[in-house]
Amino acid sequence: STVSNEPAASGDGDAAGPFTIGVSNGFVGSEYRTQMISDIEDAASSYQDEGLLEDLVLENADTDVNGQIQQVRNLINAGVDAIIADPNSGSALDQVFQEATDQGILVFAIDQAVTAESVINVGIDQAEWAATSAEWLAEQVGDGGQIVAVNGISGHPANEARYGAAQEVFEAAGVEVLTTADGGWDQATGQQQMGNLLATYPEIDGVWTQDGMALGVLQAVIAAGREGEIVVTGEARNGFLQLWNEQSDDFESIGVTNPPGTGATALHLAMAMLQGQEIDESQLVDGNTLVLELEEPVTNENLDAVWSEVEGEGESYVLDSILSADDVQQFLVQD
Amino acid sequence: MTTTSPLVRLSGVHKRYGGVQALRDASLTAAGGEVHGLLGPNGSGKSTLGKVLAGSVRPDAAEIALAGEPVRIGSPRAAARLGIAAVYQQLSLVPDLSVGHNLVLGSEPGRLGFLSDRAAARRVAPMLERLAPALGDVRFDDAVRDLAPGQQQIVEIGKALLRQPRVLILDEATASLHRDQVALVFEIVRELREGGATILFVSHRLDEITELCDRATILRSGVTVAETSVPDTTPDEIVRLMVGDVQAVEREHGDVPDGPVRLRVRGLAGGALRGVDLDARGGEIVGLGGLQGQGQSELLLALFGATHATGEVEVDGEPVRLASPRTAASRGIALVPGDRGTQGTLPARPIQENLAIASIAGRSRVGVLSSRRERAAAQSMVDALAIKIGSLADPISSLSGGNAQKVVFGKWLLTEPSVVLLDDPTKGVDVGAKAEIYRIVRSLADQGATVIINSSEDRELVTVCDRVLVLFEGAVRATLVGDEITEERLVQAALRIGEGDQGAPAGEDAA
Amino acid sequence: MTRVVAILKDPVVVAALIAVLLIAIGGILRPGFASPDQIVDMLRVASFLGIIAIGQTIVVLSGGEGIDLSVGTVATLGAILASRTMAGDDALIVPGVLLALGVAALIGLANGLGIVLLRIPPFVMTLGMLGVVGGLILVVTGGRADGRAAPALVSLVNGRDVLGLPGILLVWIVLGVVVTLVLRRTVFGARLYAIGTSREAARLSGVPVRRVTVSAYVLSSLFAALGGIAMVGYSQQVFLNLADDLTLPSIAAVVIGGTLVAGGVGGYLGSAVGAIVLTVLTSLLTTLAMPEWARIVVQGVVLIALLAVYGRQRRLRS
Amino acid sequence: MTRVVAILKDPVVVAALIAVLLIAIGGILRPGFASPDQIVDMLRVASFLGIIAIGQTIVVLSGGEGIDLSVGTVATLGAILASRTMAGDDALIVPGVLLALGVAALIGLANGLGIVLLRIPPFVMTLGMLGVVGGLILVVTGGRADGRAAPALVSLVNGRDVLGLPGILLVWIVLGVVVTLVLRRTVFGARLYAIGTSREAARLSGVPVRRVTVSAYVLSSLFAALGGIAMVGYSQQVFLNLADDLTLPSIAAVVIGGTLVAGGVGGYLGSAVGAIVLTVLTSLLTTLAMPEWARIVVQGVVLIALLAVYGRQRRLRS
Ligand SMILES: Nc1ncnc2c1ncn2[C@@H]1O[C@H](COP(=O)(O)OP(=O)(O)OP(=O)(O)O)[C@@H](O)[C@H]1O
Ligand SMILES: Nc1ncnc2c1ncn2[C@@H]1O[C@H](COP(=O)(O)OP(=O)(O)OP(=O)(O)O)[C@@H](O)[C@H]1O
Ligand SMILES: [Mg+2]
Ligand SMILES: [Mg+2]
Repeated sequence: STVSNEPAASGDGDAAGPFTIGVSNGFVGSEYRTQMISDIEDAASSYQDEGLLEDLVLENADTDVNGQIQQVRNLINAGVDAIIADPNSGSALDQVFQEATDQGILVFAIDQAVTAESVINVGIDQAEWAATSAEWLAEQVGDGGQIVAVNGISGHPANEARYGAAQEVFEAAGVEVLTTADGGWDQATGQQQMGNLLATYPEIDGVWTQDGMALGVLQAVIAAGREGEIVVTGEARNGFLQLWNEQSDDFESIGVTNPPGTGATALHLAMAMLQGQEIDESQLVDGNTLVLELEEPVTNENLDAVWSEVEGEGESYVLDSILSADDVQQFLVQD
Repeated sequence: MTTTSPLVRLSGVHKRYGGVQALRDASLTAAGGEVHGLLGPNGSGKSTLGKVLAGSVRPDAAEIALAGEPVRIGSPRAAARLGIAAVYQQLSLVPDLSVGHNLVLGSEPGRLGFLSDRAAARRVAPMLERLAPALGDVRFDDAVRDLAPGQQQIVEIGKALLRQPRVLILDEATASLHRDQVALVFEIVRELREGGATILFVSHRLDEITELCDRATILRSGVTVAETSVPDTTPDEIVRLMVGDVQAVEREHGDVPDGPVRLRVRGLAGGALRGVDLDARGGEIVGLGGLQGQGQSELLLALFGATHATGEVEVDGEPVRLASPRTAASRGIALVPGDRGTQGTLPARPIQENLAIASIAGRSRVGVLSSRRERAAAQSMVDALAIKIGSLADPISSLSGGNAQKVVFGKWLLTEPSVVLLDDPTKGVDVGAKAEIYRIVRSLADQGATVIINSSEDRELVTVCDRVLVLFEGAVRATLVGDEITEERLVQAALRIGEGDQGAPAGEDAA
Repeated sequence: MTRVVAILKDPVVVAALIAVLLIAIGGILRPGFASPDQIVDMLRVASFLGIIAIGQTIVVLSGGEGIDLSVGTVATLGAILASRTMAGDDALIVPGVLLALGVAALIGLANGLGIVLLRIPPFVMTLGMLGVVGGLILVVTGGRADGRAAPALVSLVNGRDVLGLPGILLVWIVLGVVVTLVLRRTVFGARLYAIGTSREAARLSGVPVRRVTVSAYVLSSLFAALGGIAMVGYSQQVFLNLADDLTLPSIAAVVIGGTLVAGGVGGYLGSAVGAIVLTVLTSLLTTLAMPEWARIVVQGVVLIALLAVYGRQRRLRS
Repeated sequence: MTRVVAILKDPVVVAALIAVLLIAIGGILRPGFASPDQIVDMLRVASFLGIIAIGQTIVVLSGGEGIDLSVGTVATLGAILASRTMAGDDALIVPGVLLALGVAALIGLANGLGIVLLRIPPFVMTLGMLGVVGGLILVVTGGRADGRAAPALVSLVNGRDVLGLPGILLVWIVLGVVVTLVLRRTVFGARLYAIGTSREAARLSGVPVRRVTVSAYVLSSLFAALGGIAMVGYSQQVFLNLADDLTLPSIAAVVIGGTLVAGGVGGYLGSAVGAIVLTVLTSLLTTLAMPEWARIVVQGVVLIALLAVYGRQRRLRS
């Protein structure tokens, strides 16, 4: 078993359970994270019903890196068997993660990959995610097309990874990026920035943007009455899908899913591994990263079908994807 | 007095503040070993001229020579290096620092940037000892904040003296001092004069000027209008040089009014107050006498609800809650506070607002003001009190002390008060304005108001009061009525009580 | 001549000139920036900040180290409460707005009482309140702010129904005029300036210092909530940190507008112009193609330069 | 008896008691919270904030609405410069630290000169500087902060080599003692308090007000950079917003420690205790299992309550 020296708290023998799983999340001010946590809770409750999971310990707070280190220490002290963390930094938490794995605790990082080798990163490839919408946009505007990009926060690792990948796509496709603006991953700021860009770059054919800013950008484009001529990359979130759905049929966009359910997927993995299964090392990229496949993006092709399915959820609902306990078997060594 | 070559010569001094020409071609020449009076009405530029010499105001133009050497004085630090020290009208003490640290502030003794308390104490000790008669038992480590205003003023003077100046500027340094404290200051000034220093002395107290000064320069509207030898000039002439013809206010006692008691106080205690009883009738001007700091100011503040106090207060037979100045004001009580700068005026606000603020609610309709009515109300006070202003929209900070004080009066007159509390109302006010303020006080009483007045000047009490209550340690210990009120009797009464003689010095006992 | 010079020294005039200058520069560098549509758009965006800055102006004028660091979150909370209540339905606008204003008033009351009764410095009181309101937002939303602005609100902000201008601009102008009148022509205004200049002198003039102070903080929260509601009309959907970032800009707008940080001197017109300057500056920097770091640096430098101009004037005047 | 009461009224003592109380509560609710290891850990974390709060204390004491909103980013910049220079090599610690301090001193100098020469209010000057430094960080790093703390720095912070305690605690204590001596026993200290209480009185007494003010801002940036360097010893790798969030806590620590926001009254001991209280409070709330909203609310309420205690005392004393 990978779990060799199980903490005394979870008791009776090898691979038996019930287990305790800890979650560390260092940012609560977003709908995305809220959905991520509730996905994990939903997944956990079925294990709890089966008696396999004793407790799910949530360390969920707005905090900085130091605070998150504290969170992880708390989880270690609470005697958890596995930790699922959405880390605030790709490297600054390595040491405390190492402490955890040294004690035989399984650690999974979701949403943001970390460099600690003993941690298993689970998630989609952010570069691939960005490239998917960038490729779609490049195809729409064609060679020589002119676009602007509304980014998150310059210098932020997630933004650099995503925009870097998108930039490569645009270069290869001969698409010209006229300028970029920071929207701070904030819908209203994205809307304001797009308004400014529309006035001063009348020649643009398209906009590449990410996450919640897509809705703001689209609203600005609609407000300028140019939704027929400017192509906007979208977002797989209900708020955006609704506005998209309200547009005429020749309006096109794309929404690539960045599933908050990755945490729940990690939980299924954790439960399987705690019960004695081992991860299939050959599937790990860079030694410790498990790359989840992207879902089929939302496009005009499948918009109606997708929308009818998720319409009932709230506006902040993000299209999701959770691998089931059976699905995660593909990453595990099968005897 | 020896005559030497002029130690200080200022000429062609110009200074403009916004629209106000504070000094225009002012000049002053003073010799070493001379006490030189700098005289003039409020706002005539005395302080400004002093500040130019002390480096704290940069003139628009000026020629300054010290002992014949032309100098530029760019900052107080530069002035200090040239041996010029100043006591300003506004205290320049840091309340939270100790007396010792204040005394050496700006010229701290020490090595490599480290303070040496021992060196400082050594430097300060003789000064504290010298000042002890006026300062009392004040130690190096006492916080300045805990000292009485007069003591603070003495410390301020000590701070200037410590620099062993060859030019010392005393700008109304005696305004908040009592006679014994003034005596000590004069003694020290005379010693400095013997040592060859020049002392520039600014005061609105005529007796001080005639007693101390050798020569005097007189300013009016920023212009030097005269230079005169003080011993050779009569006081009346000095006044005339300063303010033109002022009709001196004669002492006039109204007949002791016999109406009903308007203000009745029983057992007022709290802070320095230890049970004050007092009765005052409408139309009566009651003075508060005694040594300084016996609770006179506290009594006025307490009656106005501005400090915590217990006891019974009735106005016209109705009890008053001592809750806040607001409740006091709503019962027709008004206070002209002792510190005009921090308590009386809203410096950056226009004169009109300063006049209006206490009575504003009464002129409003559902909280909305009529600009016409506001202007009219303010203008009525400017006219009634003959306040000299440029425009009602100018900030009150542009007014001279006397005029600012009249604005504070006007603010309360607009509320038509029935009880008027005055705390040192003519401090720093020139002779002319002082006379006008006495007339205002008298006419208030004539219109039926009760006036309670505290003053640092005994002559003021003699001039305006119908009755004086002598306070000691927070209680009324003696009363002087009518012709009993003379400067001698006031001093006697204060001192005899201070020495423990509890017997009534004269007149009736306090109620 | 001197009158012209005097007018040119008025901080409000300086700020307004700077706004015009920025637009002109933008227009030269990027045709389209000075187009009427873009200007209307910038004014629209400035109005949210401008409305929030009304309350901030009042609080700063009230003196006593007055500042309200909670306006951003209160605006967000107001937007969330209003938009969840109206849920895209015009009929529910009024209850939504009233609910938001009611809750905001309570928050402002708590700020004011903490400051006058418990004597907590405003900086810390409103900073603590920022935390408390942040918590409240999570309670109210459960971490998901699903709310939709009613169509009438959206068209008030995004439409151009009033003489070709967005209705929100009219609302802003009306609020600005009313506030200026309140400051200049009411008992409350006179007392606000009085306590801002000298609490002690005001108290001794019979001004109810505490009541006026508390009112200032209540008004601050109310205008913050109004600003938040306007903002949700713009973004149409609410989200968890909609207006959080407007706190520092609201203070900057007040200072740029020439209101003295120490209190007692200034007015709203300046803050409104300040809000416009900040918005135009941000927009201009967005549209110029330059690296993000350069944008940040330029923004900082322009702000400092702007205030240096006033500093020089303060010196000339005193 | 009255002496005991007097001591119990000292804000520093109150804050220290609160810290102990919080630890005790934590120990009861969560055994392990009051363990020596955990306490050492909390002190370690408090030391970064505490070092940054040294400079903030000096600036607040200097009065004139003194505040430094740039300390967080300056700390981050210091950490980035130092760690990129040392790049994991002990031999390069000294150049790294010197570079960081040198740049920080220039930033502080710019702040100070802007405030005294251009008369920009400190709030706005340091806010603008925050933007400028943020831009600088992007320039320096090109968006990727890949510095590494040298091992000696890491063991200074994370090891427990000095009598079983982390070396950084010793550094903090030494800095705290030195700063307290500087405030109480040097000409600079006496003048700092003087200008903080009354600039005018100080100027008239011949205190070089501008020079002292500028020095205060330079010191603030220097200590911010030191705090940032300590922090990178803790996290070992630097990142772009390492210490940005420490600005408001540094101000809160100063205020909790009893230093008057208006300047001139207070000292560093209080700020140090304030930093500990804030850290312990955050740790305690992180440790206790409660919903996030409750945590935020409790934090806000405890802060306000804490300051209310002082408020009451200020009233009693004055
Ligand atoms: N800092 C200032 N700003 C604007 N005006 C000023 C300033 N200082 C003085 N003035 C104006 O300059 C003139 C001269 O003032 P100054 O203080 O020298 O008078 P003064 O003779 O000392 O009066 P007082 O007897 O009241 O002390 C006055 O009109 C005053 O209002
Ligand atoms: N900063 C200032 N701005 C405008 N006027 C000023 C300023 N400082 C002083 N003045 C004016 O200069 C004159 C002298 O000022 P100062 O306050 O020293 O004397 P004062 O009003 O007679 O007070 P006091 O009686 O307490 O000595 C006054 O008219 C005052 O209003
Ligand atoms: Mg004077
Ligand atoms: Mg005077």
